[in-house]
Amino acid sequence: MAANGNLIRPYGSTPGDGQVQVSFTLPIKAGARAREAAKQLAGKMGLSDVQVVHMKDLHGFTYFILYGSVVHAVDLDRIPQVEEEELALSFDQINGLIEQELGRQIVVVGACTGTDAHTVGLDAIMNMKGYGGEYGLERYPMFDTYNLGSQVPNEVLLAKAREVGADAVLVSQVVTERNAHLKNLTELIEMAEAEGLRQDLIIIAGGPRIDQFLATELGFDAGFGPGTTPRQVAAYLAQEMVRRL
Amino acid sequence: MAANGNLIRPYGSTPGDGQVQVSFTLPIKAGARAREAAKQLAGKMGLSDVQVVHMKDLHGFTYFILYGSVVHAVDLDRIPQVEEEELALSFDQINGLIEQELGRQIVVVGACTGTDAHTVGLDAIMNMKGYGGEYGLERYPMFDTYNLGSQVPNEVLLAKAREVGADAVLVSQVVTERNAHLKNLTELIEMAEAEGLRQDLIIIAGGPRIDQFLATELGFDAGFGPGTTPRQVAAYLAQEMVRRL
Amino acid sequence: MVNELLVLDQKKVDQARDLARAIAQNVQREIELNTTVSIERTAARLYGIDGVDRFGVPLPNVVVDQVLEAGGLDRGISYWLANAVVALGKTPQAVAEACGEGLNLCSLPPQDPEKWAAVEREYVPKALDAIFEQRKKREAAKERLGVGSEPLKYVIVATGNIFADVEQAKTAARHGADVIAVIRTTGQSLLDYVPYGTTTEGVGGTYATQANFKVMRQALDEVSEEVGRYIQLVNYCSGLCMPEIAAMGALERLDMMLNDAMYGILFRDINMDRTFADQYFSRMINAYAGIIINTGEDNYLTTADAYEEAHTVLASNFINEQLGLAAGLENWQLGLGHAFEMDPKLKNGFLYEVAVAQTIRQIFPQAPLKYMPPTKHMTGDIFMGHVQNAMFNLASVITGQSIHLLGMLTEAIHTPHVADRVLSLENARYVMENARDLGSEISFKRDGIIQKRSEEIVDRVVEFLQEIKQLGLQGAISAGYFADIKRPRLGGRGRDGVIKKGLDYSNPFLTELKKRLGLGE
Amino acid sequence: MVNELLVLDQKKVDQARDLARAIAQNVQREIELNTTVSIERTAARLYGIDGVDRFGVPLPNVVVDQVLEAGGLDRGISYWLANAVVALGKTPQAVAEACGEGLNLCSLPPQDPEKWAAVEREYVPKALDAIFEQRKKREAAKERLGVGSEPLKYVIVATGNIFADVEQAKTAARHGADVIAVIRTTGQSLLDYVPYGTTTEGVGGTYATQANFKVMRQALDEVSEEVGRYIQLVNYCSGLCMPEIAAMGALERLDMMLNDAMYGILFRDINMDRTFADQYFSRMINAYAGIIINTGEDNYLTTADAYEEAHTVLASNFINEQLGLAAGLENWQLGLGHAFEMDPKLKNGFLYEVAVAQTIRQIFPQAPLKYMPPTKHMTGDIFMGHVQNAMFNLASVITGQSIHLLGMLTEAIHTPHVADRVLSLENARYVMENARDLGSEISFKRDGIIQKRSEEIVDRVVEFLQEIKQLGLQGAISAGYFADIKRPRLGGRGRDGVIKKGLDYSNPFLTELKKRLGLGE
Ligand code: B12
Ligand code: B12
Ligand SMILES: Cc1ncc(COP(=O)(O)O)c(C=O)c1O
Ligand SMILES: Cc1ncc(COP(=O)(O)O)c(C=O)c1O
Repeated sequence: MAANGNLIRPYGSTPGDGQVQVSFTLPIKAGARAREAAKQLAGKMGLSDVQVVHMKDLHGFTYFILYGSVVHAVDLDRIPQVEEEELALSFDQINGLIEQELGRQIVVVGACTGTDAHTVGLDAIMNMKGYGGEYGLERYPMFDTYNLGSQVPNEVLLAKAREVGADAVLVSQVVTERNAHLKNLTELIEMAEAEGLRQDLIIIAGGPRIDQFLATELGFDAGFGPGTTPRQVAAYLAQEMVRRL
Repeated sequence: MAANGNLIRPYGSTPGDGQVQVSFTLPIKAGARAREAAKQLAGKMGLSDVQVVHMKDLHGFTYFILYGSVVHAVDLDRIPQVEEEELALSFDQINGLIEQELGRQIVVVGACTGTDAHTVGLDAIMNMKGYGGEYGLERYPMFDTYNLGSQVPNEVLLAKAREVGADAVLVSQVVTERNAHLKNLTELIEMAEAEGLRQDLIIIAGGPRIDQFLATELGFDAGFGPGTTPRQVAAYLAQEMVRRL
Repeated sequence: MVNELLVLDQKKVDQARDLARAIAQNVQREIELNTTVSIERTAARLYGIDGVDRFGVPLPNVVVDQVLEAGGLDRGISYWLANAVVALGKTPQAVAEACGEGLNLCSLPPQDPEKWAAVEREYVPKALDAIFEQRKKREAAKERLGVGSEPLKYVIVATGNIFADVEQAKTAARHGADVIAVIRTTGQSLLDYVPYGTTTEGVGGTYATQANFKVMRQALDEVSEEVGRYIQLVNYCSGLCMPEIAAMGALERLDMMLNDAMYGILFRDINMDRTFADQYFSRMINAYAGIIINTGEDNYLTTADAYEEAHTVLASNFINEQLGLAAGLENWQLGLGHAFEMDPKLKNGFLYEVAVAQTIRQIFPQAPLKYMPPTKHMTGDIFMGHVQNAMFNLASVITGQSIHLLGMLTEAIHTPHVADRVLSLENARYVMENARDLGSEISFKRDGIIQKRSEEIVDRVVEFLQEIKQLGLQGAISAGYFADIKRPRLGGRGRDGVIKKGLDYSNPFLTELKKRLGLGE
Repeated sequence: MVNELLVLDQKKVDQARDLARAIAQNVQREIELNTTVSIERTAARLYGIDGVDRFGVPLPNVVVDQVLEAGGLDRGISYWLANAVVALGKTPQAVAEACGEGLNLCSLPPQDPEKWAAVEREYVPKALDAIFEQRKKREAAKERLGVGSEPLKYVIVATGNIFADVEQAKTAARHGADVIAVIRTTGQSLLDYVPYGTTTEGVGGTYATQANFKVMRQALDEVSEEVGRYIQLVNYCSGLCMPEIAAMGALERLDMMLNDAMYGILFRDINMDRTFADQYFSRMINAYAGIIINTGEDNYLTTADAYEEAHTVLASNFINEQLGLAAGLENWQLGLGHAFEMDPKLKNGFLYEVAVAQTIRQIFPQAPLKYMPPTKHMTGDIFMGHVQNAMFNLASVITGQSIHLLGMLTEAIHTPHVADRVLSLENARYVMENARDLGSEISFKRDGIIQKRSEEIVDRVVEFLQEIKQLGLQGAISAGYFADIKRPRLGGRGRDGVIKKGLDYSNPFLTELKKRLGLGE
């Protein structure tokens, strides 16, 4: 796909053509200069052969859509290998694994922290009903679950974890405006460390803008993004618990 | 809008927030590493706070949609001033101006050059019927027009211009795949220069991917993009002819 | 006006409406027993009390809290204020400011009843007249400029900064928006006070304050002139301060208010007695101010499945209608809500959706129905999202909805960027103009999927309302009848702000509103 | 199968069809008088002649051109080839190769008529049997795997490089495409020869060559197995080499062909006698190969207005139908074309569009109608474009179209990128599944906009066909009846490739095809 072994570039029509689509609004009224400003910005982003395909005046602002060929490439060798996905274990296999290897339930406490009131995602993972046709953790005989619901302060979550002797803490963060999620997540890890709880807990985060890289960077054990199924989380927790034996 | 006088940055929700939307396809299968690759590419484009909001597996390729805040800004002072638009003259004013100042018709020859067969745009400018509710040049008493139609070689166009003693040459280029338009346009100017015709002619180009900056860079007198009306072209030609008196 | 695309069994519709009326009457009886801190703060505001004390506490809270603490609130704040006005010879505002400095209303000696009654007779009509002035002003502006054609294009602004909101709102209006809603910052609904002044910090929305209302209304008045269309302004008359916001909105000439009889109970875990009392008084104010309310049934479908739970939306519409009418709202003010939340993967989902939207349309022919866009099934695929919104736009124009909240292609990503809104407006304009008269062109087969689905929902709603009537609305809510959420009668936030009215309780604003609205005692 | 949403005046429809039949018969009479260089090259190809000479000239051109030059083509190439086969004792391919080296067919002595007739009797059935083999193979594969449900999702690939096209086509199939069209490079239609071998350089499309056909068919056969759906392949049986491409496509098992009786005349300025003759023979081949043709009426609307000129599309459909039937095509092979090109700014444009699409659907109930997407009104606003395509998808599913060429959001920008196609496929899947049975749910009001518009078009088409019949089709085309373009009878490209048949003319392939197709002399 790319001349140089592990360098990859975007692909539209022919390998390595670098085609990307970009849109943005600039605070300038539409016209020839505005179009040129958009092209220059695109140039700074590394686009060549820039085509401004749409320019719409928004009264003092201008909205642009453009296409171009980006000069940058990404070196796949510089992207750390991650376990792309846990071994796909079934409901029964997961319960079996826990029973055999741990011989007891895994205790998990979950919450939407800070001011976040979006419980649907966490409920999808934790509650009976589950998600995408798969049962939630609550339904697994080998999980003991506590779902604290919405707008839970980090300290309350950690206190509950301590109270019930949790093995794992599950945090959901959906609101990302003004980086609310980063603040809440960072605070949690700092608190857990300060309270000396960090190493005894598997702490994982989930939400539409969370991923493995972001989560580990913030000090979490794992991160789960959009479309996560409860079984993926259950499989991860079971295997991570076994790894930690 | 921007801290520094003439620097502007994209705007989504709050001034200067730098928000841009980007989409592209990478030749790698979807997953955590692919997402990270997309983020890194966005990083190289100058995006910070990158959110990969959509990742779709295309079997070996992955399509991404992402948002981020671009660090680049554009300095408006570095964008040459262009006459944003000719004085908006009416049909009658244009004819009047030509009659008064030149005292004769302006002779124009137009063509879709090279292998381009997209005549609709040129017809919109040149033919009676016109475009967007405005008459085409043919309808102006003070224009004498020759529309050579589609797939006209550059030499044929120039020969005709010489034959009829044209004041202006109008070229349309719609197909841009493999930069076909750039080749055709460059060739035309080179030929006109070689034949010593260049300075006696107003040579203008039009088409969906043409603009003033590109056209002048290629050695044209002006360039007209999407949505151009015949009256804009007529006004330009009339005024440019007067300027050249 | 309304196209009769479906054949409805009018007997069943009447039956459902009768059931809802009975349900509402039962609730209404209990409403009359209580007042709340927010109702009393509203009275204080209507006396003209505004501003904050030196700790930043809003003066309406200052006066009401001290009376509550002193155990005097069961008489109503009006008495205490009027009494103080007489005792101190000051305006209510000056009295409140004094309270901010330490004055305690309950420690003032009781004055001649004639005198404080006279104070009430002075201030109450003045406040209500001011509200009515705004109503007349709105009506004149609407008359003069028009309001756009239905479905009205309604967009939200939510930058967190009122001044940035203004820019976004103006741009939207210039590109075809008819209605602008300023979304509230995360969690404001749970504050038991209304913040003061203009604000620039909010997450996911902007504080609802009277100053912000004024800033935005003025900006929209300007842009209304510019675009030649009266641009309507919306905010949230919801949460713990529901009636106060009604008063603020009435005074600042808001045009619509999110205002639901049950939303706070279900989705914000606010105590039900509190909510029922608050919604009643707030709706009287909205009614008198000529404001159109928007009910919140769309919220049921953000957690529940739109196909399975369609009948709960309709049932709630019936209940909101009856509680609204009981508070003096007229049919043209009842922006009953529903939403296009059908799973896009469902085969024939569009047909099922049209069935519900059209059923609601025909059942409430005079109501300015508010139709909410896809949200739950929107993903980061903005291209697909834009198409989902197109189908929503189409459903809306076919079924003749009134207030159409535009879906944003970036729904799953961020509160709208300036261009998102314009893209959505263009989407709506294209689809709605392109299929403008489709609804009057077609009819549905008598034995078809759409007609059958409609019949099924009407049947289910009758059953459902029967059960609710049996349990009482409070009982049904406790039992999880709506949105799968159980809210016990005695639970929920703001319960200590509910006060049983004393025998000497009076709220002259409420009394006067009843009179002016023609509501019997 | 077809929903009768409209009430058509069957008498008028019959009248239009009768007029078209008469028009076609007049053309047909003239067709029989001529042969063309491309028809003769096709005969050469069916003899198995392929490859190029050392100057790169395709051998079918080599043999035909030399006979043309020698003035012998009015006898038909078959005679000359068969004669040479007998004279030299070589295969036709070896004969052609020898021609490439300098041999002149016309200089060979005439052989015993019995002998060269025997050569024809050997090669002609062999070629046609090979075509029929492919047809059976296709039918078996369709039977075994199915072909997807209508409207079939048809996408184009156009990278210019056949190997890149293969990647793009496979990805499309894996994401729901049922039909893949490989677009031809700019200007190939005006080449009077078919390029040879696999190719990787093309602008806006990929050369149509037999080798490219084979590469793509094989790739699609593989992916058909993978996705469990027989993926159909399309190319252009159009331009100066129309019948040759028919032969190539038949042999390489293409499944559909763009193939129109008038497109080349109008849009490529090809001489009309040339085109009429070529289309006849090419269609016989397509007919026998079981290939579905796609006619090109959509092209009228890229220059003319879709509202004003709707009746010309329908008129052309009628004419294409009759000329198609005359060439042995069956109704299920007539993929008559039309397009969603209504100006998006037109109020109720969707209603007018549905009126036309449904009218055509009901008039040609057995034809696998090909519905083309918005192109002309697509702009660089890819978001709006995606919505225009959504409305097109909806119109298609409501009116039960058969072959649905997916619109691309980037139509105004570039030939589709790999992701564009997937976005479009997802758009179509969502809209079509979501409104799957809408067409069988609704009916149109008798006095409504849609019904009236349909009646207007049928009326106009009858008038229009009457005028055309008067003028003769050739006269009407000369007079600018279609697409506002005037093409004089004696003008246009490729006219010197039209040869009046001599008295001793024979084309045994055509004769045998007539027999096998059951077409009377
Ligand atoms: C439903 C909804 C609501 C409902 C929430 C109901 C409820 N009980 O949850 C209501 C109506 C109450 C609501 C309110 C608000 N919302 Co809201 N809401 C949404 C909506 C439409 C869908 C969210 C959802 O349910 N997704 C479905 C679930 C299943 O997906 P998910 O959360 O991604 O979860 C999956 C994964 O991420 C993962 N996951 C998630 N959590 C976890 C945790 C763990 C441990 C693991 C392992 C995995 C995991 O697994 C899940 C299953 O795959 C989104 C828009 C959208 N389409 O995404 C806006 C959205 C999230 N809301 C938004 C906003 C701004 C608000 C408000 C602040 C608006 C306001 N000013 O009033 C309020 C306030 C709420 C608050 N205090 O937080 C914004 C957030 C913007 C941003 N980027 O910050 C969005 C994006 C809408 C928008 N464009 O403005 N909202
Ligand atoms: C109509 C059309 C056709 C028609 C053309 C009919 C005709 N007589 O013109 C037909 C069907 C024949 C056709 C064929 C092809 N087309 Co075409 N076609 C289009 C389409 C749908 C619309 C173009 C159009 O008419 N626009 C309307 C006019 C009014 O706009 P305009 O050209 O921009 O003109 C305005 C301005 O630009 C300006 N202007 C233009 N010229 C000039 C000149 C002067 C002097 C001035 C002052 C101003 C000016 O003023 C005009 C009025 O405002 C576009 C897609 C699209 N929606 O844009 C594809 C498109 C242009 N075609 C395309 C292609 C690839 C082809 C083919 C090569 C496909 C094929 N392989 O067969 C062929 C070959 C044609 C050839 N040899 O050039 C591609 C080009 C891709 C690219 N970027 O290179 C496009 C973008 C479609 C696509 N996405 O694949 N096409
Ligand atoms: C009636 C009503 N009130 C309030 C809200 C949300 O606002 P808040 O979070 O401020 O209660 C909604 C949301 O849709 C609503 O429908
Ligand atoms: C019947 C037919 N042939 C051919 C073409 C275009 O191809 P070309 O430019 O190769 O003639 C079209 C285009 O839509 C068509 O409809």
